[in-house]
Amino acid sequence: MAKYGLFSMTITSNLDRFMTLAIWSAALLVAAAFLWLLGDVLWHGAAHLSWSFLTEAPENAGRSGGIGPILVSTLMILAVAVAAAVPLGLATAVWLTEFIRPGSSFGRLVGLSLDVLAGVPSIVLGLFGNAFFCVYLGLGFSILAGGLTLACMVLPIFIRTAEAGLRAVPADWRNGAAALGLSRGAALIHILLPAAAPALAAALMLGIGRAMAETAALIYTSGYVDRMPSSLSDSGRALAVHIYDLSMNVAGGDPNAYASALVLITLLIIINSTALWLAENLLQRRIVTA
Amino acid sequence: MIWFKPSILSPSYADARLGWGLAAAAGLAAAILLLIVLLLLRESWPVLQRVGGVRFFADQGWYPAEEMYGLAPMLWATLAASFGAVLLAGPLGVASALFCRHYAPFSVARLYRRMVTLLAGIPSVVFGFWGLTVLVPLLAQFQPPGASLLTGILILALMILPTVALTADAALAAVPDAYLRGAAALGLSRGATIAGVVLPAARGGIISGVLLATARALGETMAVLMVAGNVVQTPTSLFDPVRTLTANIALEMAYASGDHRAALFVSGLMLMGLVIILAAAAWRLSGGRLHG
Amino acid sequence: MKKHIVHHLLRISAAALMLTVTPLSQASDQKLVLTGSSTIAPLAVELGKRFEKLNPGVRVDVQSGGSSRGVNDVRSGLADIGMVSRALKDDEKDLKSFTIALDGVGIILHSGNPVKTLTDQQIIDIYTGKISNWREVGGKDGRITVVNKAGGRSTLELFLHYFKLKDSEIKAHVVIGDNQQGIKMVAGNPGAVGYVSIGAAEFEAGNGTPIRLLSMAGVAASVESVRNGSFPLARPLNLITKTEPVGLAKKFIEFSRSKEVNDLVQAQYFVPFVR
Amino acid sequence: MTSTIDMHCRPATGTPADAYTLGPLQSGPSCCDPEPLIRVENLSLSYDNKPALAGVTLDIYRGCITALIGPSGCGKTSFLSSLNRLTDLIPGCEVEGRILINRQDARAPDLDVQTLRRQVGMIFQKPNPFPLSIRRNLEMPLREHGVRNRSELCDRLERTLTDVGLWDEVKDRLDTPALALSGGQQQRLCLARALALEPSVLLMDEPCSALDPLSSAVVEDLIQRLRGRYTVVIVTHNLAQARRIANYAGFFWVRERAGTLIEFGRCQQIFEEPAHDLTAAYVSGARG
Repeated sequence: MAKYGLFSMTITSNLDRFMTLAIWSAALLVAAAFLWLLGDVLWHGAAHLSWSFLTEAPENAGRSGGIGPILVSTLMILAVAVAAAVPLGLATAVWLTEFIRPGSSFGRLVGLSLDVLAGVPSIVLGLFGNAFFCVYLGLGFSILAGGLTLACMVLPIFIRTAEAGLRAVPADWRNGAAALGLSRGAALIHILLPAAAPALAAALMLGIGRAMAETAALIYTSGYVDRMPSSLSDSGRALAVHIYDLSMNVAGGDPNAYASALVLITLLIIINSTALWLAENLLQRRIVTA
Repeated sequence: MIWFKPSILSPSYADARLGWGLAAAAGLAAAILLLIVLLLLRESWPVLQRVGGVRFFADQGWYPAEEMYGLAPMLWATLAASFGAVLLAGPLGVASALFCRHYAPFSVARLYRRMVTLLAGIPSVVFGFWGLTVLVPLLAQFQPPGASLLTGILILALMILPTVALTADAALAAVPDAYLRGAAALGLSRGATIAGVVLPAARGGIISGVLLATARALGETMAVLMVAGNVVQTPTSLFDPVRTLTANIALEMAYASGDHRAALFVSGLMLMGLVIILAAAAWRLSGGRLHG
Repeated sequence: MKKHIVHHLLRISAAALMLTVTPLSQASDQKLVLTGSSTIAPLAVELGKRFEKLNPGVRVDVQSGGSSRGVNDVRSGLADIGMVSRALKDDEKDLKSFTIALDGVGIILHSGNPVKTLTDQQIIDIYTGKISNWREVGGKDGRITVVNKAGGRSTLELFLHYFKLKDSEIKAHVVIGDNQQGIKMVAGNPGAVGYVSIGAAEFEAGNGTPIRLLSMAGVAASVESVRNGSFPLARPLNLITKTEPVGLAKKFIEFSRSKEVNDLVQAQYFVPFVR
Repeated sequence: MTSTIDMHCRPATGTPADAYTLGPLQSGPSCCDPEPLIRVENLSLSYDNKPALAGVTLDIYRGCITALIGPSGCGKTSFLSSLNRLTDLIPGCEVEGRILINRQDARAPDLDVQTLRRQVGMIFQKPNPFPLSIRRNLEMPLREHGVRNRSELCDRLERTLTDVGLWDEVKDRLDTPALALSGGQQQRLCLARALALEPSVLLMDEPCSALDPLSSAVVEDLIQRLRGRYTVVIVTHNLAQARRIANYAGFFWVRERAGTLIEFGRCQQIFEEPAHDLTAAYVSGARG
């Protein structure tokens, strides 16, 4: 008996040792690839980074000067995308979680089409955005058209993540609210949405992250103009488009492409951390999930 | 004695109105897809009507200027690149998630998770840029031309890895602690617990994460365009340069007109077909959705 | 009918959206839209900036794409001026074209490659796959990686035209979209051969990128030989309009062809147009 | 007069509620209106076409405490939820039969369920205070039901918290999260939250079963004190508790895969002279 036990323990620990080794090496491999990539960008980009790089306009096709107007355009495009995607996305997510019976055919249809939309290649979205927003709606190459195209891209990600967040809110609170005779609207505003807020913030960040990194969908919608935009109807070059143009189309554009990539990554870190901080601090003050 | 007064102003009616409003929003969100498909169909209709759908599969090669519209090699390249990437990123991503949840010390796991989140946010252009200047020359030393299906797969794998890792991480987090305690109480080792309890319990979430990642790989454009070589041919080895459907659109759309342009919209339709098949597969497999 | 109402509603809401976001002050501004060749676009952006400075209240919007897009957009009226990095084709002769600069297309090799020159026939054989090892043209033993441009590019058309090849005859190993991708590809692969814009290649070679321009038909590939017209593979960079340009467009085209922008043209490594 | 005050057999404030409490087993209608406030006739309920409750008919008397006992899964909670139409929220749940509350059809399609639920409060097995502050837990539902007056809100807050014996414990930390309270405090807060809306009926679904014995005793005392002022329907697995507090008792059991009411009557009768063998076996601890 004891012998048998000992025997089986050895087997387990061998399997265990192998799994531990495999998982640690996989994790290290991923970390190494990541550090290599980030190190490369950091090494080449950091030298060109300065305050004036962030504020000045690009000169000489982007080889010199900075990325001031491009940053502004990028943020404006993001703002349009968020402003369009969040209300629509939130409404859809709420409807999918709180208002339809599971298995309702319209709900399934909406869900399926969102899943397909989430998989639509960004280049196809770019074609769509160009044909629909720029040409058909007559918005032309503009920040508005680019932002709306990105909104289409962000929407399914946002909806599905928000949906998961809302579903994770305990049913006890829904029943409690209903038993007090609260309307669904009131329950949503006072309890469900605040309780799901961290998940919603995470959903938003996921969306923004994807939107910010997007090139293919923007080349044909928000365009190529690197001037400081004065309104949403101006064409504005997004940071990712700028990086693409510098590295693929401008001789001697690499140093600034690296620096721009570094700025883009840094921005993403900042947005990510802010979202985490928001979720963890501000919202927790109103909502405590014990 | 009036107890429950039905009234237009009562909250139930407000709720009904809210419900309709939300349903309208959901309908609008769903309509976007319809709009996209209709638009693709409209733009590709002329060439579909003139040369028919079959030739896009049957033609030998893609020479739009010479009226040859064979998309099949690019379809195979797209599939090969995506599934290669998934094959690589799937196990690595799940391993990373397991590392975070069950192997790494808390502080390391936190850091690691932040790193993966960051990796998820790195623009595809940067991946492509890095691949073009670092990975392709490296491979070219051993197996010219360097730009190949393999580099495409590597870059795609790196790009979709965070998607797999983050969704798998969420799926692992959703495995009830009680299962773990139960397994521990039975004296199972960590490896056995993971293989026997944790992974089966998180299977649904992991599968949907992998499918989501597959969709991203199928749709990725810029990074693949920069590293995969863009030669229109059916890949026969990992070192063959290939062109994917997405890269085809991005490379030529700006230079195309007439039937050539319409044929590129057919590429778009074909991609949509792939995505719809994938979504339907996900629907079947996970009994519901592509996203957790 | 119903469809029309929906269309109208969509358009009205779009218009309303535009109104709310467009400051009134812009109503009086003059705007010039340029679209087309990605080769010319960076130059056009710089030209536009200087033009804006000289003419307050004027805005020049440049959208990159390709030469064919320039032609299409000018025809459809989407753009005031098109950018086309080649001579107009026979079926495009209805358009007016104005050369603002010249560019040469040169064959580039990795700088570690000992091959000094290639004859036209050798280049044709390499590009059609008849020669696949550098040994056959006097180099070291090693596979040749043929870098070709993607369909529709003016550079590709010029290259095919000069060597009298068809795109389907070329057996490429790598297909690239833009100049810099070609330069990076050749710089990263000692066995590669490609063709790119001479100005860009000269700049990159001068800045330490390991590439080398080959002379063609005995003429050294350089900005200088393009300037004096001796280099065989050269192309004009054109601005095109639908009809004889008037007003702002005319002013901009004249400005772009004037001597005062020579420094901008040279800064993009093109050869300034000499009248 | 159509005010809901009429529903109570005694004014809400004034004489201490304990005065009307009868001793254990002495259940009698002396404090209660003999007229049933709730009449349930032939109520059946199914989930996805699987019956859960079949043919329940019973009357619930005004101002009394009615206990529903029986083993798990015999439809007691489903029965409770159908009274305030919380069953509407459960997908695939079908209810048949008649429920009259105060002579009005509670299942009428045009009924405003929110007003119904305000009149018929509910306490759940697991305390479910909202993830808000203690104050907002009480005020938010009131505001949603149209009570906006600042002083009135404060007044009700203090009154109901005092009613449930929580005022002294929390008056200094009304703006701290309700979820930081202990389980027993949370349940009393939920009770206060329901009472603040001044309902006529209180449905309680095993309100003590998730609490430790001490908290459980406190909540039980509170329920005792509600007698007379409110009509209480309580589901409990604790037979001793049912015996201690209830005026009437109903015994549920599963028959042919659906829960059904086996016997209903005065508490004393159910526990001491049950008419049915199953009831006798259950209350004596032999079955269930």
